Amino acid sequence: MAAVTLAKAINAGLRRAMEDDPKVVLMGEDIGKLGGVFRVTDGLQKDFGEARVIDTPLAESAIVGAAVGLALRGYRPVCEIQFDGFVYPAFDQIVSQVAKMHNRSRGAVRMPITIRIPFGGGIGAVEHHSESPEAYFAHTAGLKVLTCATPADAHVLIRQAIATDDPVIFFEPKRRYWVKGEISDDLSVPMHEARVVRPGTDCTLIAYGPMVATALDAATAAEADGHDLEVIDLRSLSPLDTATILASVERTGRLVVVHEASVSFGLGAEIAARVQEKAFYSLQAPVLRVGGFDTPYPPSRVEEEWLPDVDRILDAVDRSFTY
Amino acid sequence: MAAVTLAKAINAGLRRAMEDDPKVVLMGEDIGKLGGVFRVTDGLQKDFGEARVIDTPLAESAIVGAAVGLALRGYRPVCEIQFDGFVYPAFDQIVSQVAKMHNRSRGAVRMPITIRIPFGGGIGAVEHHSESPEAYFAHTAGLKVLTCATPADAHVLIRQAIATDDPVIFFEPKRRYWVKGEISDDLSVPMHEARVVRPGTDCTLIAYGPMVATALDAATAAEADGHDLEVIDLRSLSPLDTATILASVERTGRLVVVHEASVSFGLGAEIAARVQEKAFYSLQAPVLRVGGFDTPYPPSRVEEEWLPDVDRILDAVDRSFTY
Amino acid sequence: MTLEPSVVAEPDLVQLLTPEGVRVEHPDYAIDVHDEQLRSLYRDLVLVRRLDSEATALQRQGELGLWASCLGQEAAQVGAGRALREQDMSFPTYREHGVAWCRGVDPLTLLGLFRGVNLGGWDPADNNFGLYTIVIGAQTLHATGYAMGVQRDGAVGSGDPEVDTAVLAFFGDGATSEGDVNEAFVWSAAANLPVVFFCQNNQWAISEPVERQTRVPLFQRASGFGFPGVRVDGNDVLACLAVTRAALEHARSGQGPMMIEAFTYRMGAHTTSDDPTRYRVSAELEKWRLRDPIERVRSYLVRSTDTDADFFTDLDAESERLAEHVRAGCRALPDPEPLSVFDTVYVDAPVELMEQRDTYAAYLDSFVPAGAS
Amino acid sequence: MTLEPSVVAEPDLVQLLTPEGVRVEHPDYAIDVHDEQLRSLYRDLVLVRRLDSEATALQRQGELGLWASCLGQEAAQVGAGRALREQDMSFPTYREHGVAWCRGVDPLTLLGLFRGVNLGGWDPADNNFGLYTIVIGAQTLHATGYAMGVQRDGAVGSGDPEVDTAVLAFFGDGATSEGDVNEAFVWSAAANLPVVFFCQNNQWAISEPVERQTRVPLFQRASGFGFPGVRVDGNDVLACLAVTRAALEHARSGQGPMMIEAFTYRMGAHTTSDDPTRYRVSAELEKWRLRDPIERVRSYLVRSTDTDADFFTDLDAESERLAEHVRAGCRALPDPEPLSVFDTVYVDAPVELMEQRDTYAAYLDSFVPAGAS
Ligand SMILES: Cc1ncc(C[n+]2csc(CCOP(=O)(O)OP(=O)(O)O)c2C)c(N)n1
Ligand SMILES: Cc1ncc(C[n+]2csc(CCOP(=O)(O)OP(=O)(O)O)c2C)c(N)n1
Ligand SMILES: [Mg+2]
Ligand SMILES: [Mg+2]
Repeated sequence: MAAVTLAKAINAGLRRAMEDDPKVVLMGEDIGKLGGVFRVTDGLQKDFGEARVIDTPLAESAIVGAAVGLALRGYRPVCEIQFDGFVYPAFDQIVSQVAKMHNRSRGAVRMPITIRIPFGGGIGAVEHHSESPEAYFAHTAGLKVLTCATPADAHVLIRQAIATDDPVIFFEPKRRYWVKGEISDDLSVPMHEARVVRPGTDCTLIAYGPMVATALDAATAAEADGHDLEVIDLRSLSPLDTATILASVERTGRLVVVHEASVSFGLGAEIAARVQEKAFYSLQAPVLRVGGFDTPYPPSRVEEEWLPDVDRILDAVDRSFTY
Repeated sequence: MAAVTLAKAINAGLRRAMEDDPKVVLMGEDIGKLGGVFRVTDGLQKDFGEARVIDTPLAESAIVGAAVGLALRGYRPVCEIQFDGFVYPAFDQIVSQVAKMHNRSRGAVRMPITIRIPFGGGIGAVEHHSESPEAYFAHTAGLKVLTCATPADAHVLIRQAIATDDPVIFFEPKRRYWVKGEISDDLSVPMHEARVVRPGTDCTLIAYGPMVATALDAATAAEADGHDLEVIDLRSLSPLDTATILASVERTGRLVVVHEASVSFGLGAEIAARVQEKAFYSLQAPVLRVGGFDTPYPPSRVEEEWLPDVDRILDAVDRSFTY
Repeated sequence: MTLEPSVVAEPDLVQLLTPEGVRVEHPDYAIDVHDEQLRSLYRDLVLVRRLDSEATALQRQGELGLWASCLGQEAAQVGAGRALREQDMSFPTYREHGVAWCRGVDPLTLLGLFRGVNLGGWDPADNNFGLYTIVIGAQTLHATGYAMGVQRDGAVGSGDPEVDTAVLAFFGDGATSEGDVNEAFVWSAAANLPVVFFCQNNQWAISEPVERQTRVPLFQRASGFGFPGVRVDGNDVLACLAVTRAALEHARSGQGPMMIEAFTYRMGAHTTSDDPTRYRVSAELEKWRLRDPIERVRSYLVRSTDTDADFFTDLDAESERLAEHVRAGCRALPDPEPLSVFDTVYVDAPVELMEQRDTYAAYLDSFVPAGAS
Repeated sequence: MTLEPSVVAEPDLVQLLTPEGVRVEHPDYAIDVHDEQLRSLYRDLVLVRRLDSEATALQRQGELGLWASCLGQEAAQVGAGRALREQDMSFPTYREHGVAWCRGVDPLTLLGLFRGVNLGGWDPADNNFGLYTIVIGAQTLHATGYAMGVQRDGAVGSGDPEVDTAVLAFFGDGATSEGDVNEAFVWSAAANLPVVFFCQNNQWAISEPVERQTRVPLFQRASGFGFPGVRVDGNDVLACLAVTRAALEHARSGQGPMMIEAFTYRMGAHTTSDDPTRYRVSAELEKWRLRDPIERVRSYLVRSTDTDADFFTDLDAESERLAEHVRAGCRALPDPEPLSVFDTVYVDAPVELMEQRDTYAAYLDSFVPAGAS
């Protein structure tokens, strides 16, 4: 297949899911004629009609709440939240309904709902358009949380997310929407498996979503210093693929976790907690974290400084080597 | 002073804050004549009038959103969210407005808002009445997050929370509302200081809110096994008093963190991450966590099994000693 | 153009049976009920009240952790419940025991969550009766989404009474203030969905009188969103039946949403945890006692139909049997196993969660005294 | 009683100046404007359009990251803005540049967030003009709370024009679907707050026409909550001024909230990131071009007043100066320092955050070439 952008890879995944299952419906703000502000749903309303690609009222709680009702009627809704910062009005429906309904019914009803959220910064946007709220959802039992870093994964994971009978929060790395790569129909990689995207021996870097490319760049740069870094793309944030993480750290003895979200109480905290518990005797240095600062996302003219970059990752790697 | 219940200690703190500052107003559902479902605001509407103790419409987003407006007009609102599980409809106003407004204005406006939330389980309640959502707020830059475990702290901390010019999410351990203790007017303990509530030498237990009493019970029980446990009550969840934590772990070499919230991505994760980084060479065992399971809060008839208790804490302590 | 809100101080209620038990007619909502149907409605009212009071008693005895009584609201719930067709879907709050009854839900099914042995635990599809929803207003959006599904399934406006389907969403007066409920109004109106919003205005949201939520009658809310609203005497089972039937037919036939405000009164405490003496006066209660939903039907049956004494005696006996069923069944509801908390978190449970379960199982096993296994 | 929503297909707009520039009277909203005042309004309209188009140009040149143009909505904003008294408070969305102008806010103040050098950064108290709010609808609740404060301060219904204060909340047609906006309606009505809800129905919420949000005219929404709603020609600055004045006075005098729907049109893209050709036809644009808010005032001034050519020439010159001020000022807005992100997170910053700052400062310093400090 020809290389496509990450946005297009998701678009193709959505299309395929709609072709395969007539119960799949898309709903969100401006996803119809406009094709979404990032064009991820481009052309889908034209081809599948307004009943299946639904331009909703401007009400996020309603988008998710209506998805719950559609699921109860046997549908498989895929919601688009326009930007990360606009998922909060739907937080109640997600946390108290989507995440808990299956359990409330003791398994009688299923919530095959996918909630797509373009997330992260780095695109020069105004406030609320660059948030990384994934930890809120990872901490919420009953949800599964996925991310993607490449067109190939984006395509497969969105299809797996829609196909699974559990609710999935699907985070799309908005600043990587235009990155190109091949996609394939092979859905055999388990949805919750992390991937070693670069094998290495000296130190492990864990990243996900937009930071995977940055981590890979850091690994390349580290070669110059004679460091062979292993890079893991988590893909699944909840559940975490602890086995893959531990296997790596047991080999390298060092771990740096990278994400855009504020470092405190973020994904890095959970990973550090697990690794120091499960690989206590393998760690030659503490797990170190590189993340956004514990501040609101900054004005865009200073976002490049705020976001983790190659230098800050390497700085952490260097600190790890001092142990 | 005579011993009062924790609920009464907060009530007295609210009363004092209202006497001291005419701009303090209370708002929430059923806080007027009823005095709140836990009677924490008992008698305050009678004494301060309906303009200052406001029975609001049944709309949590509005309660918090209106508090923002009141703050902009120079008021110092104290919101009551009736139960932990009902804060989610207000999540957007809290995360995108309360937490960010001061920064958005580059310091021009202040958000001296206190949001009181009775939290945690153990009272035999129905769904949504036993949640522990503190990690969501601790992960949110711009907020401060406090808890209390004794009437003395409850009284002082609520007054400090109201007095500070930053927004505070104030978690009240609902199953300890009826615990009695003395209160005092001494506000000199810094708001964000953790407290060593039981000194010990062999292993540190960290808890907060409802789990402090359980941790103390565990420490007492451990004496029988010849273990001398130190117990720390965090009090402040954000910011964390890392200094107090580290000082303890550097002495004991072992740490178990206890909370009711689901263990993954909870407070314990952040504490483990910090401690393993900052006290890497002091740890004789990994930081262990005892928390709610990664499931929704269970039906009340099985909540005692789900919640951390003395046995589960001691089990973790024992595991710590195997290292 | 300025639209002044048409504030009607005491707007007419649709009423078909007065508190004194006199049948009256209403121009918009005619109803033709045979005596047999009336007796059947009466039976439902009586049995619902009985199961409700039994549950309250069970709470006092410690068998339930909590109970939210529907005392006083039986007519609203039975009227609405009986208006539903089999294929119609309903979304309750936590107080619609009367609707559950009409849908054929065994009262014991409802007790689980109040006893604390589960969180609901029934299948909404079994009786087209949704799970009890405790977060105020959330279910109105589920009703909206469900109605979208109905619409997409072509089950609206086909003219086939077996096919056309409406959705009935219940909520309280307090709930009308929540964003979710208003978003449900927005969406249902804009998308012309087959949903009927049934608001039981029982005058109180815990301790707050309805004036805290609105300064105009609640049924007027609908007009602002562009669909009809109607206020019905919520203590008149005939009027509730007639109005809900009409509204559901309005929805099924493709005319979009409608709102019903059933004007009634919460005769009991908000729940068994509540103490209403702190916030309301007994005079109000006395006034509403005169409008009792059951008494008026009984008066009518006795005075205006040939219902014989046997009917009432038989019903008393049936009522006793139901009470016994509720009592015995409640006590027999088994406590959940500690490990069951892991069972239904996911359809496809993560490995890590199963490991957490196994670790906990091993921990629990460690308490089994040696030789006891 | 059933309340059928009174659907008015094309409800009258309050209009005082026709698109052709003819003064007309309206029974409810009389206005007495001198020519001088009209010129002053005209001046505002022209300057607002100029600063707006300058900002759009600056975005194209890469000086701003984004701009949300108010093109076509100048009359709604200037009419509303000029109706405010000094003590009145206003809460904008992200598009109320015309209101900001009338409040005396330097346009450069608005540019910071669009340039990305800050997130707003002004003090709402400086001009009684709130911070731009990007989360749709959130500010309507802030207005509600502010109005509660006004009410508690005794600044309503005192009869003293220096004291009585109203709050003006802006939002769009799309925003009417958000829970927050409806909760603001609920609360303001129930508590009789001095707030005016000013909805600029510019027909579009990004790519969604207003029909996605409602099937009845938006001004009708208010009646469902029990307060008056009025639709005004949003391209008629006189009508907007008169109606907003009346509504603010209604609020100040203690009669509670009012809703204004300013019927207007978004002549530009949603923002500079948007491509409206994907979803709307140019015919619509042409139709609205004939209703231009500025042209009609110019026609009236030229035809019906003794406004001389100098006025227009002077205004052109002033407009040029403003443009230059905006251009030069924008380019001069300094980028924030990397460390400034820590400055205003808290009033009383936690030790740990300051440590994070210090660590980062040290890290930054490590890049300074040796000897360069
Ligand atoms: C979102 C939310 N907020 C608060 C509560 C607590 N609460 C439970 S019932 C209730 C009052 C509900 O009043 P109403 O809607 O009139 O229904 P009623 O109980 O009178 O039937 C409140 C505030 C809740 N369950 N959910
Ligand atoms: C809560 C929220 N959801 C989504 C968005 C993205 N968004 C920005 S503007 C907009 C449309 C707003 O339409 P309207 O209220 O009519 O205002 P207008 O832009 O037309 O002035 C949307 C959906 C947002 N800013 N906030
Ligand atoms: Mg009620
Ligand atoms: Mg608009």
